[in-house]
Amino acid sequence: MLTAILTIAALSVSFGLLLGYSAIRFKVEGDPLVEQIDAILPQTQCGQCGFAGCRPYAEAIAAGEADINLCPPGGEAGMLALADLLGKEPVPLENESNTSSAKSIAHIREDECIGCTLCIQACPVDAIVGAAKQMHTVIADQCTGCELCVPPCPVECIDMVPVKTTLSNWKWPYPDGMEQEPKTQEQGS
Amino acid sequence: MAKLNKDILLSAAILGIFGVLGATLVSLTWTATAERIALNQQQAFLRNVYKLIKHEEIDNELLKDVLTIHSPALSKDKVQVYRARKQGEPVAVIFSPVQSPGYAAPIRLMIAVRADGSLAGVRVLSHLETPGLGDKIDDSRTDWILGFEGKSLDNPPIEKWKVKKDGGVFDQFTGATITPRNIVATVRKTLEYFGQEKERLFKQPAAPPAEPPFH
Amino acid sequence: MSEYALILVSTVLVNNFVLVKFLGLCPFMGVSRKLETAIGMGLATTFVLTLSSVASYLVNTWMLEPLGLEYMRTIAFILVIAVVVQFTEMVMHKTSPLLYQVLGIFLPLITTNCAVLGVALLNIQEQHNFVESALYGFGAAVGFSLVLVLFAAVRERVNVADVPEPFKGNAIALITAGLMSMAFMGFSGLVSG
Amino acid sequence: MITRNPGRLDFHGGIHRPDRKSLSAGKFLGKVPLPEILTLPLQQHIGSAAEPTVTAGEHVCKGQIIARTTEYIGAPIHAPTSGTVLGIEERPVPHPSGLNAPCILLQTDGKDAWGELPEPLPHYADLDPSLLRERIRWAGIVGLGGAAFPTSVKLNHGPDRPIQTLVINGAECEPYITCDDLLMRKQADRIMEGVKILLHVVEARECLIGIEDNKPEAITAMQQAVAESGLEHVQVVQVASRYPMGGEKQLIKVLTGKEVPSHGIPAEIGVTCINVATAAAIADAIIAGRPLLSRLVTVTGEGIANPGNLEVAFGTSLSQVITHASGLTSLAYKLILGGPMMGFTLDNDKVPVTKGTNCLLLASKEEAPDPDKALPCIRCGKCVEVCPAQLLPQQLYWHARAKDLDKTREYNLFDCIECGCCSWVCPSHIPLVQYYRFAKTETWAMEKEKQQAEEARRRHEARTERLERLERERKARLRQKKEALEKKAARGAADPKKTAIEAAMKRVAEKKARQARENEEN
Amino acid sequence: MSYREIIRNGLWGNNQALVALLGLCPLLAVSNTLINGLGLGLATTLVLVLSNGTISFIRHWVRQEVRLPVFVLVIASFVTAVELAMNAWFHDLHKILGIFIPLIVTNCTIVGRAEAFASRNPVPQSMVDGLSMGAGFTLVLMTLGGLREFIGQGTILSGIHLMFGEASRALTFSFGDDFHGLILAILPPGAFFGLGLLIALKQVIDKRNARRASAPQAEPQTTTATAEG
Amino acid sequence: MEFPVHTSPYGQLPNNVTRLMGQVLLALVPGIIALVYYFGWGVIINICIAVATALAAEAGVLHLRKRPIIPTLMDLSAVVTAVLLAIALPPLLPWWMTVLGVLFAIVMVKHLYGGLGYNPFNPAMAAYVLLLVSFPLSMTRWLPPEMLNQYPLDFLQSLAIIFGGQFPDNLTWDAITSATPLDEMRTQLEMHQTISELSQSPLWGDFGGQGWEWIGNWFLIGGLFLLWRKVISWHIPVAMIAGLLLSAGIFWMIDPESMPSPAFHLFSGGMLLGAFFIATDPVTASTTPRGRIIYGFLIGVTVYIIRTWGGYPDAVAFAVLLMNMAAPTIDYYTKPKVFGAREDEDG
Ligand SMILES: Cc1cc2nc3c(=O)[nH]c(=O)nc-3n(C[C@H](O)[C@H](O)[C@H](O)COP(=O)(O)O)c2cc1C
Ligand SMILES: Cc1cc2nc3c(=O)[nH]c(=O)nc-3n(C[C@H](O)[C@H](O)[C@H](O)COP(=O)(O)O)c2cc1C
Ligand SMILES: Cc1cc2nc3c(=O)[nH]c(=O)nc-3n(C[C@H](O)[C@H](O)[C@H](O)COP(=O)(O)O)c2cc1C
Ligand SMILES: Cc1cc2nc3c(=O)[nH]c(=O)nc-3n(C[C@H](O)[C@H](O)[C@H](O)CO)c2cc1C
Ligand code: SF4
Ligand code: SF4
Ligand code: SF4
Ligand code: SF4
Ligand code: FES
Repeated sequence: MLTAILTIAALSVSFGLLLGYSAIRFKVEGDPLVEQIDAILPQTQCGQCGFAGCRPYAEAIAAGEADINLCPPGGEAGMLALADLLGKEPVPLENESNTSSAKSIAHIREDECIGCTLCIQACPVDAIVGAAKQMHTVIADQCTGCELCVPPCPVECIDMVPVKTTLSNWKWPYPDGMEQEPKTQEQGS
Repeated sequence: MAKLNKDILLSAAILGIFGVLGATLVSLTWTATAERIALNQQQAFLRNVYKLIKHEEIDNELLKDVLTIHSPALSKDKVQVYRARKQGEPVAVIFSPVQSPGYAAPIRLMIAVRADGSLAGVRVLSHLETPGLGDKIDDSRTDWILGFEGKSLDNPPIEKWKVKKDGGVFDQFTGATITPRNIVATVRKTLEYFGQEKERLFKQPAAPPAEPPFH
Repeated sequence: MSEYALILVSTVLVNNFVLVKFLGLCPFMGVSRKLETAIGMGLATTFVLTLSSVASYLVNTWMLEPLGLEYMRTIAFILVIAVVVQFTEMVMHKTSPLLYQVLGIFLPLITTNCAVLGVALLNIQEQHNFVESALYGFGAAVGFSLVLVLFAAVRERVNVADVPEPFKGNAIALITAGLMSMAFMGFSGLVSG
Repeated sequence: MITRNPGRLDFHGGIHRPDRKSLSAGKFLGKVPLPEILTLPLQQHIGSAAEPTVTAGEHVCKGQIIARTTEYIGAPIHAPTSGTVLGIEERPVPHPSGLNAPCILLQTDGKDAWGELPEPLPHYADLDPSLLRERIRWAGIVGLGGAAFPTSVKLNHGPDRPIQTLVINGAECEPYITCDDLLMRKQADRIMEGVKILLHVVEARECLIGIEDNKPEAITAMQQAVAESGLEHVQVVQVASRYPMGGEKQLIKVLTGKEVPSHGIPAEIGVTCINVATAAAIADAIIAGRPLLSRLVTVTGEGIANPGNLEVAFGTSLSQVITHASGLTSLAYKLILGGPMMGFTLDNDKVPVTKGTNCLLLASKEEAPDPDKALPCIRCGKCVEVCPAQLLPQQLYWHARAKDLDKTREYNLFDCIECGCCSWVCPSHIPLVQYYRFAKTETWAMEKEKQQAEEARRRHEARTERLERLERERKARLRQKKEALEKKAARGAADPKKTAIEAAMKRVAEKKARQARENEEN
Repeated sequence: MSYREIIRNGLWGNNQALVALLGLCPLLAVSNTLINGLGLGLATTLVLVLSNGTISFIRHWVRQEVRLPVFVLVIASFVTAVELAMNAWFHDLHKILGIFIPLIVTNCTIVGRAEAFASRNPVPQSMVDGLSMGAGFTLVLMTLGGLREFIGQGTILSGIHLMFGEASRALTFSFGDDFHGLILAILPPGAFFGLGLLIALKQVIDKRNARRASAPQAEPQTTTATAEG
Repeated sequence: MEFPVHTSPYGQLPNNVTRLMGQVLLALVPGIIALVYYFGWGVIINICIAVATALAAEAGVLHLRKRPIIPTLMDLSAVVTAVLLAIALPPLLPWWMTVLGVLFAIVMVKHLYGGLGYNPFNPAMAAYVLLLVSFPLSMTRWLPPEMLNQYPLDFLQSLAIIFGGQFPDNLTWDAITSATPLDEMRTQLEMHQTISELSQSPLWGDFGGQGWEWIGNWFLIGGLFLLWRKVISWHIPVAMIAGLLLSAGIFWMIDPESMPSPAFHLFSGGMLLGAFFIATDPVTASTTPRGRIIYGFLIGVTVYIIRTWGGYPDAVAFAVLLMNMAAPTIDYYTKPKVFGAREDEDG
């Protein structure tokens, strides 16, 4: 009986040594995963995911603290890309109602703008130009459509206008009325 | 560096401690159970044997009176030969396990032959034959295997030791001739072996293996 | 020589660990959603399985048997396996972070992947020598990887098929596995001779 | 010299589709009279839209530039006749989307008075190719074979990619279309003139003119023109009639045996491919100094009373073209712009003819039945057999259907030339090409979104950094001030802003919740 | 996490066999009869409770790098002890389950629960978790076993006497000897098909429950969304 | 004027699924006639049972899934599945086994994956294996071919056996059934008979078994018809036959006394039916040209391996299922080189 205990003890001690050593030898710093996740997020910085912007959300996902379905601007495509990267089951989006497919951008009715600069402070990507007491303009190309500038405006002169379809941004529609469109897999629960 | 070493030693210590605890638990249980387990296994084996040869017919310590033979004519692997005696007189030998080729995988048999060369009986220890076809050799499914009881090399005559389809006396199963054919052949070979080696089988001094392979 | 070939054929096809022996099913179901991941998992398992098959053979022959400690087999083997896996995990984490991320939760599961302990115990049961043990472990792992990769490719296709709602996901995957296992029954009886 | 298509050079796949060229072959119905108003879309070709150089009310002369672009890939637009600019408005344009786009509306004055034209360059052989390219660019010439890619750009292959072979595309493989055929029959000399200019511009050693063997008259005419020109290194090659023989890559493969690299252009293998009509237009621009103002258009199908080919000034509406071809028959069911393999349907005939318009197919219900309901792909592999790009159309479809854009790219989606062969043979009648078009535009959009996201990230990071810096500076200042001033003053300034933003965030959240509830209720 | 929730999770919500797809090997290998399933399920549950408890107890002392080896050591010790004990005192039961008992060591459920629950929660919760996960697992094993046994060989509760003694033999139901079952059911493919069908069944039930529950639950859901925003 | 819009190409498309499946059925006719000639009415009865069940099952599933029923039934794929399964079954199989097999094929193997086009496994062969594994006895009870049959059964007698298990006076299963040539071959070889001894048996014809070899020929004709109509491409049948002949040829040359000749293998069992009708099932086969060659070849080799050393006398069904399983992987690794592929890229 003693031999048994001693043998197993010897075995486990030597394995312990090995593992202890390799824990130090193969220590891993940093996490390249956050970068990859961040690259998938739409960078709208709208905070709808409940985090202070896209990067914090990416960090939370990497740490396994947040689910992958919280970003409405990223939509289903974004969620699927995350599921793909992380090898997880796709999950239906949390706030489906916000994922209107048509993208909008902010437009300031310039004659009504009083130049209070509140919208400039709200815009996470500096897409609004103008100085205090002067009318402000949204740079259409840089606006991500996050709507954060709309509520602060004291005179409510900011509208979200849908982006117009032109010959250059028109997309061929998904063929419809054909056979069944595949739906993304739902989780087993 | 000192810190590193400490970490390593700590890991080793933790694993070591649990190793000791686990090993202690198992060793204690082993000590407490080893004997009973051995006994259980022996009894299980003996129960099988007593189905073929009545308990009262034997008075020697069967499990000790055993030989290990290795005869390619009989079986690919080693076979244990248990010798049953009453008051020193040979009663029967039990070959176990004898391998017979099956349809899917080898079939392992226990074959008991009385001293007079007649069969005390045959049992299938394990097999992987097709359910519904070849598995009728199992005594829990049909009584086919009981048909060997009392048969010997003269009864039926040796050229009739075949399945009916091949001109013998033993039944086959519809659609599955291979399995019974092979078993009949194996039992016949065992009888032949016994016939040739009978003297030696009973005389040779016992040599029980260190760890009897019960089945 | 042909004996060794037989061991390989037997473990890879006839007695395929996953589909016939029911060993290693959890990673088989879990890591087969994407072909690339499946290949990674196959490689990892092949490595671990071969290594632990050999290691447990050594522990058994040089340590447990001389000391008469056969009843400690399970403990000793599982310890060896756990350490091999943990070691692989750490090395992989360092050298291939993405693979690690993907296989992350399954690496610990390789430890408890029945296939690994199964190989170790079956080696004893079948009384394999050193080379046979190594081959047996390797063959089992190749068989595992083979069906894993094939299964992953089939699953990728099934994933976008028009599967009825209740069967989406794991249910249809299991049925697919069932059909694969049915196909593998064709190999039965191949080796017993 | 007529050379038969040497058997060993062939392209993979393709289909034999019974052609209906006889409806319009060799029939020239003359010029469509100038209508009262011409509608000239600002975007008529691949590349960026042109900027108008005229304003409403301005009078313009025939051949005057009315819109131009500074972008490299682009071409100017000329007034096809003299008249007055009515304005620049959104009008329906010939595009599969059916969208409206900005067009210059030109009220014709019936005088058809030429404006000032650059001097003709009949001695082009002594001129530098770059000068000629400039003239071709000025003339607004784009590929008339279908893609409408600015020809001057194509001819500017760059010094590191010398051109050995000029391929002239007279294959015209689409069933029904016969405008190139007619041009070759009637104006082989003009085409040859263009070929000579092109040979000079690209400095090629040889020229191969590929014509499908279902156009014997065109072959004879071209062969005669070649013989008359006395050019030794120009050859007319008769190629088999198999769709899409006229595809640039396929024709080059058949004529030269070389494959245009995947994702590449012909110049990379020392070849340039120009359509016969483009060559003729080049001749006009150089020899006569005239810009591209009109083109030959095939009007055909069972739905038109008098099928044939017409010369049409750009901007003329399709309805006028139809009228000139004696109007519709009772069989007319679908209006297809382009051929039946690659064209697209329009829901009305109010759109103008543009540089890329080669055919107007008024198909009867039998010629263009409504599509059946598609069945699932049965993986029969017929599409693989016919795909001239040697793709796996069924896999592309499988992934496009699942909207897995990465996978479609892995299966070389962007090598698909949208020829439609796969859809044609598919027993399940799956609109395969539409799936590929969908996946392509979707990929482009995603690419653009990615760029925008990248830009947004950059800007957000810059902003965060700036705010942090400001905050640090403010704190530093605060600390300094604190020593001198009372605390109250400093705090007051900071808080309202913060509350404003917080309030904003809260309002957004509330709005969302409200929306969500509303959606729920609906 | 409340006990109620733990129990619900174990039996249904996060059922190891149907949802987490863990412990599949014994599940599929042993579910050829109901009794086999019951026997193995009970043994697994016992080990699961013991190991969850122990691991939860020691969770603060175990370092990351030796975590896994320690866990499996603990589990293997319990399994071996249980196996030896059963072999000694419940020999008949051990005989039918024989080879499956060492397999418990590598049942993914056990390490899975150790990692996912016991190493993060206090002892009582962990033991309850072990119990309910084990029970959930056992239920699936029995259902699958019963189903396969019935379809494959036309019996129910065959072999019950090995577990509950000769007296219970009467409980075995059989179609009779010449019943030809769908043998496939007791072969490996049958195990896969059976589990696949059970999972689909669970999804149907879940969906129905969700539909029934969705009406009254709509309100609270939107309020949580607001709170998060 | 308003015109309807949709995308190119425009015109009457030359192919459709119904026609494709119809041609497969047509191509099966010669083989079926031969089967009926040699094995009697049971074949026809099986086909009827199977087709009826298949249509009913498909309609049932579609109804449950709330999908249009008639258009899907019209594609005839279920009929092809049913017929192929039926002609692979022994002629006097009890009716409920046929029904069970067809239900399995249509419901489990086809519609659980979404129906036509989505199933990774060949429904008919999966069902065949299900039945073979579950009812080995019934599934190995073949009738002797016509010329050897002492008790030819008429239509009603066949019907009575299939539906009621009732035999005409004083006949039993053992009297009217016999092993198939492949089965016989296996059994005899196992008893160390030589091929030349074996070929004395009345079961033997010129290359394969009596009758069987002719049925193979008729299926071959149907297969050539399919090739001619371009319903199937040559790759799979040719590669599959090549795989079988090559492996059989090698071993036959080594040991002609215990290894049957390649011709025997080719004309026995389901080989020719399999090569032209089963391995070519477009849905479950490999789709790339190179992939099809590999796929077919491996089926051929697998058939030989299982027939020679495995546990089953005929192996077409298993080999097809095994390769169905491998087809997606084969496809993945055999993407063709695209037009103009550059040297440094792989297709
Ligand atoms: C799936 C399958 C399983 C079989 N299993 C067995 C078996 O377990 N034992 C056996 O003797 N024959 C088995 N056979 C039958 C043999 O192939 C062979 O037909 C038979 O043994 C010859 O017997 P017969 O002469 O009575 O037809 C099986 C056949 C098949 C198709
Ligand atoms: C985006 C784009 C860029 C191109 N760039 C060049 C170029 O730089 N040089 C050139 O000779 N042709 C260029 N081409 C022209 C193509 O090679 C080709 O001739 C043209 O697209 C028409 O071909 P198709 O009608 O066969 O599609 C370009 C085409 C496209 C669509
Ligand atoms: C499928 C397909 C078919 C084509 N058929 C023709 C054709 O028949 N004749 C032709 O001139 N161009 C055809 N084209 C366009 C040519 O690829 C190529 O763009 C053109 O010949 C280049 O000349 P261009 O720039 O002068 O138009 C086809 C393109 C595709 C993709
Ligand atoms: C050439 C050809 C061969 C076919 N072979 C089979 C077959 O072997 N088994 C089968 O179930 N269906 C077969 N089908 C029918 C159909 O493809 C099959 O039912 C699908 O697998 C169902 O999705 C075949 C169809 C064609 C066109
Ligand atoms: S919801 Fe999406 S876009 Fe908005 S901040 Fe979060 S990750 Fe960025
Ligand atoms: S302008 Fe308004 S909507 Fe656009 S990015 Fe800035 S805050 Fe968002
Ligand atoms: S449309 Fe694209 S995929 Fe289809 S045949 Fe043409 S090139 Fe190939
Ligand atoms: S032709 Fe149609 S059905 Fe056939 S493989 Fe291609 S896409 Fe699928
Ligand atoms: S791998 Fe999970 S129980 Fe076997």
